[in-house]
Amino acid sequence: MPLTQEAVRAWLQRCAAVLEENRDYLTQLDAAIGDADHGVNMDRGFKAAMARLTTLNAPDIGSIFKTVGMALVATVGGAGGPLYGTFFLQLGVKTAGKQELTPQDWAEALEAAVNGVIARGQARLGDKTMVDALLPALEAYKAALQDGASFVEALARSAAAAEEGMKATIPMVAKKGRASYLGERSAGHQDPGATSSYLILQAAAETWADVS
Amino acid sequence: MPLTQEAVRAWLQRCAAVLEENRDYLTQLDAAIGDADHGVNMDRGFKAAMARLTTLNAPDIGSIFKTVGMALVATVGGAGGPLYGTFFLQLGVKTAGKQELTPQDWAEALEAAVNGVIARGQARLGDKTMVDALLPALEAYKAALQDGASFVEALARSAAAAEEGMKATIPMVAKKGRASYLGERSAGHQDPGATSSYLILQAAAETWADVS
Amino acid sequence: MKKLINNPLNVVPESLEGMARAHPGLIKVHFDPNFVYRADAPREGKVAVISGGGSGHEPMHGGFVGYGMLDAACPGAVFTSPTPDQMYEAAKVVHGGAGILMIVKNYAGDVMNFDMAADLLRGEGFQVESVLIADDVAVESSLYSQGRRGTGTTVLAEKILGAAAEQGYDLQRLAELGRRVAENGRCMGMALTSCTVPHVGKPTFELGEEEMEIGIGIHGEPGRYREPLKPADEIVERLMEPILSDLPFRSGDRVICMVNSMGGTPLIELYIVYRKVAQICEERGIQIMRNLIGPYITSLEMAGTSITLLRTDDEMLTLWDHPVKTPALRWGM
Amino acid sequence: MKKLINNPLNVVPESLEGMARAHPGLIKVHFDPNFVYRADAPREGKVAVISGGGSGHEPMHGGFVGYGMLDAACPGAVFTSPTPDQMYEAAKVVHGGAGILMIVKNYAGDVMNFDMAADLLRGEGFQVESVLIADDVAVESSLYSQGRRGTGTTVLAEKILGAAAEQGYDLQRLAELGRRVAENGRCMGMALTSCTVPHVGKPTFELGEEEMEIGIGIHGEPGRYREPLKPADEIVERLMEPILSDLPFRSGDRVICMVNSMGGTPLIELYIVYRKVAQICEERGIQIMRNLIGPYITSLEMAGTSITLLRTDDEMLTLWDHPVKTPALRWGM
Ligand SMILES: Nc1ncnc2c1ncn2[C@@H]1O[C@H](COP(=O)(O)OP(=O)(O)O)[C@@H](O)[C@H]1O
Ligand SMILES: Nc1ncnc2c1ncn2[C@@H]1O[C@H](COP(=O)(O)OP(=O)(O)O)[C@@H](O)[C@H]1O
Ligand SMILES: [Mg+2]
Ligand SMILES: [Mg+2]
Ligand SMILES: [Mg+2]
Ligand SMILES: [Mg+2]
Repeated sequence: MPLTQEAVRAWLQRCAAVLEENRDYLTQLDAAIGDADHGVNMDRGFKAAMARLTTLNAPDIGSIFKTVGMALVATVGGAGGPLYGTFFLQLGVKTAGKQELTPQDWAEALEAAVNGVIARGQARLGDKTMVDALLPALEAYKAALQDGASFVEALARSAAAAEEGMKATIPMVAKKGRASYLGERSAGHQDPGATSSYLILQAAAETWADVS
Repeated sequence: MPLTQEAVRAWLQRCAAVLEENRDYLTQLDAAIGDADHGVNMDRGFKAAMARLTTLNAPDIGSIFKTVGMALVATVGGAGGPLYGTFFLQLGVKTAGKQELTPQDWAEALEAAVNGVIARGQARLGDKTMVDALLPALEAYKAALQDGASFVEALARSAAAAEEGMKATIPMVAKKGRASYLGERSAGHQDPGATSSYLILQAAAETWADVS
Repeated sequence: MKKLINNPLNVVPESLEGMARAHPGLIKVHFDPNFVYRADAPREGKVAVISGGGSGHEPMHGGFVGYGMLDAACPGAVFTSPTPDQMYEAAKVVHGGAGILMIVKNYAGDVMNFDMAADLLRGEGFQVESVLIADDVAVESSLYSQGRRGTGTTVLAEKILGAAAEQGYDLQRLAELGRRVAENGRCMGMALTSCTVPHVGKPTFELGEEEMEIGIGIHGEPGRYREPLKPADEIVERLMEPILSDLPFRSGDRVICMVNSMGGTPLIELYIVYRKVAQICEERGIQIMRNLIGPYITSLEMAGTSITLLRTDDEMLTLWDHPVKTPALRWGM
Repeated sequence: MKKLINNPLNVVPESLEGMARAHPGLIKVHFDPNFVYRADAPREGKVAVISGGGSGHEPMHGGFVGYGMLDAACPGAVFTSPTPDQMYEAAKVVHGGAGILMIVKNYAGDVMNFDMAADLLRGEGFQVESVLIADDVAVESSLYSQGRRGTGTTVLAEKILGAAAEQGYDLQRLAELGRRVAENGRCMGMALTSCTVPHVGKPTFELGEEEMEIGIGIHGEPGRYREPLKPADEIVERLMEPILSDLPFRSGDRVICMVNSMGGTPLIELYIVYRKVAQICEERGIQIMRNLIGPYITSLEMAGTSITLLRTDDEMLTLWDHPVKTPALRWGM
């Protein structure tokens, strides 16, 4: 069973809830190697996005994602705003006109979203950013589909890869973003953006666990 | 045996030592109801005075006191500077031309000094200032001489009266000086200026304990 | 104690040396006795305006030396009034033949030391007048006490009197104007934290994480009362009420308003304070004609604020707008 | 957390409201999206100079809006880059037909948000150039990293570029000058205490009573290393050495020097810092032609300082001296 508008909204709702729950956690991670605002920013952004969605009579799934992307761009600020804004705007581009998403649709949308983040931020794997969670998650998802895994299974593997990628940022020395100013001192801390990326993908796996 | 130049210098030396020892104590008293500088100021002033005395070839006792008074005026600052400056300048006026001080000389000099402080600062008994130590000390000294007490005994009674006067400042509500801005909140604290006055007069009683 | 200093005993001279190096075109610094004076002193025919007080209140007073404000400032040790020889020597250097106006804050020490200097100067034939600032409404005023402390109005008085002297006011007229400024200014301050006097090395008073001190002076003196920390708007109400009711300020009054940082409170907070001050004035029909917002009369690194209102008239406002060029206050040139 | 604020979430809008009330003749404030702009905008025929960044650095940037400096400033949440719609709307309001120069500090967030705004504006036919400030020598520069943070040089660049725009420089010439300023400025900072982000409510980092953090940014980011507290003169040496050796500055160079308070460090200490900076420059034959000493680019109430040196030439110095009239910087008018 493909994803409906309702399922998409349920995911975004869950993202908002999870980011609210983890607001202080993300902020603490950011305090260690950044500027202590990532949790507050993401929470503010997703609350604003949810407010806009409430009144949105969406013609398609693409416009839901686009609305979220625009809201994040205009309310998150910092690095997270343009990056997650781009992520959701790209999801929106790929899902424009669609009323449902197949597992393959999701692969394409996720690919565009992750590539958008990379294009916007110029980070590579190993730079200790959200890309270290997003890119492995994308690869794992695609590989799972290729292996013939179910949608649910593919989402779960994708979230697990994001988690692994997130943890892998701990020993890394940051090359991009605010943590890079710390040089060697950035090692030993988990990247906040990789963490929020994991939370978002994990939310997808959980929300859509009963889709297939 | 009257006081010689040497005895006068010994007193001043002891004042300097005692004020150094009590620097932090006086400063703490001042911190409670003032601005935390009385000890530091007095210590700086007496050190400067001693430095000037070292090179002073004094023609008389008056010029020793005058030198100390000028040094205090120019280095203590705050309320303490003009008040103790005046105190020693007035001692100097009354002892000008003298090589020795009799008990009666000291009575006259102390009276001029205390009156000088009162004239400069306009404080009355009970205003919670150094006057609350100085004036009782003066009265006790004069009364002791009238009672036929020895010089040493009179000095001791004078110091004891200063101590009592100092302690009596504790419950008082300040009417003059920085502590007065606190209103009722100044009660319950011993006045720093009354304390330094007691230390100075106590130093006299101790230094001159073997005079007679 | 965490400060950017070397030896605690050298704070004042080293800071003065830094000032001298920073502003050679505006001011000079004389050491031993210490005073800051206009680089172009003496100004012939102009009343010399001098002030001074303990150090630790920077930019006051040295930062206000220059065209249109002070001719000289005498800094004492930290929080300790300067000594008479400082004012005496400074006055002799900046005197331009038209007399000397001393702006004195009402502290026993300042008053006595300035008095002694004035006596010395008068004894040598100088004309000396002084203006006493006693504007702190946190202190109950009474005939039988020291009276009120001099705080924020001092800054406004130095600006206005400096401009008047520049415009050629003679000593008498200047002193009268000064008294008018002093009578029309009211100030009250509060602290979120204590300050630490360098040579003492620990905070002058202790405030809990949830406490504040209302009605403090500018020397780390404890205030009138201590109470639980409140939102900024309530704190402003607590400071404004005694200020407004004391003069009292009335609808139609035109004021200069200063929202001052005690040293450690940043501008982002001062504007939140100013917002409420402006709202209150608006409600009461009091017009804020000019304002100053920033650290002007500080207590070392203390966090907190003071609010000063000065009731003005056309003359004071014109003088306020007169050009000024000092290290800390500059406009019109 | 001890601050003069009301609701931590309203710090930025309430502070902006205070600014608007305080300086109606100089600036206006637009809310939602938030930006501060010149009261007399748009200036026909002048390049519009706009900047922005997270709040918490006051007076930067809003305090630098006015004649001879910025046309608009876009404040984000505390320590959070502003969003593209702020720059987009601000640019449309202040645009005078001669293009838009954006002064951007090199933080991933600032760069991306300003880029998005520039894309939007270019898409509507506006000419947009931007100048990137990346002057913080505490950060090792590398082709493979984000590069350096933008810190103190931003203030100097805003003054110089604002003056040049006022004098009629066209967009290309202005952008070239801007890059020259950016290339010739170096800065390094240190903290004695952390700051507390209002909505976080506790210090961003913890420093012991005897510790300091060297090489901090302006967002409460931890620095390059932590070490025992030292006397001011040694701290200045630790900041000056990397600054001087990086460009490198040489004997004969003429510089503008800023000694900046991180927010909680008072002027009396800044002058002690400046004293040593001036001594070091003197020893090396580097001439400090102009200076700024005070809180200009802060990290909320953090105690600490940053030192900025900008190697200048006649053109930059002339532009520096050009009149400026903003809430926080004013001379010549
Ligand atoms: N150039 C970049 N590319 C990808 N991700 C980045 C980049 N720069 C920063 N990030 C991510 O953004 C996160 C920080 O986001 P946030 O705290 O919202 O922004 P800021 O650093 O501006 O305060 C980092 O943990 C990192 O994962
Ligand atoms: N008007 C006055 N007359 C007499 N003594 C005074 C007067 N004002 C202050 N004092 C004394 O001075 C003491 C404080 O001295 P000090 O701390 O040196 O000066 P300041 O108050 O200026 O810091 C007070 O404790 C008080 O005894
Ligand atoms: Mg962050
Ligand atoms: Mg004292
Ligand atoms: Mg004192
Ligand atoms: Mg941020």
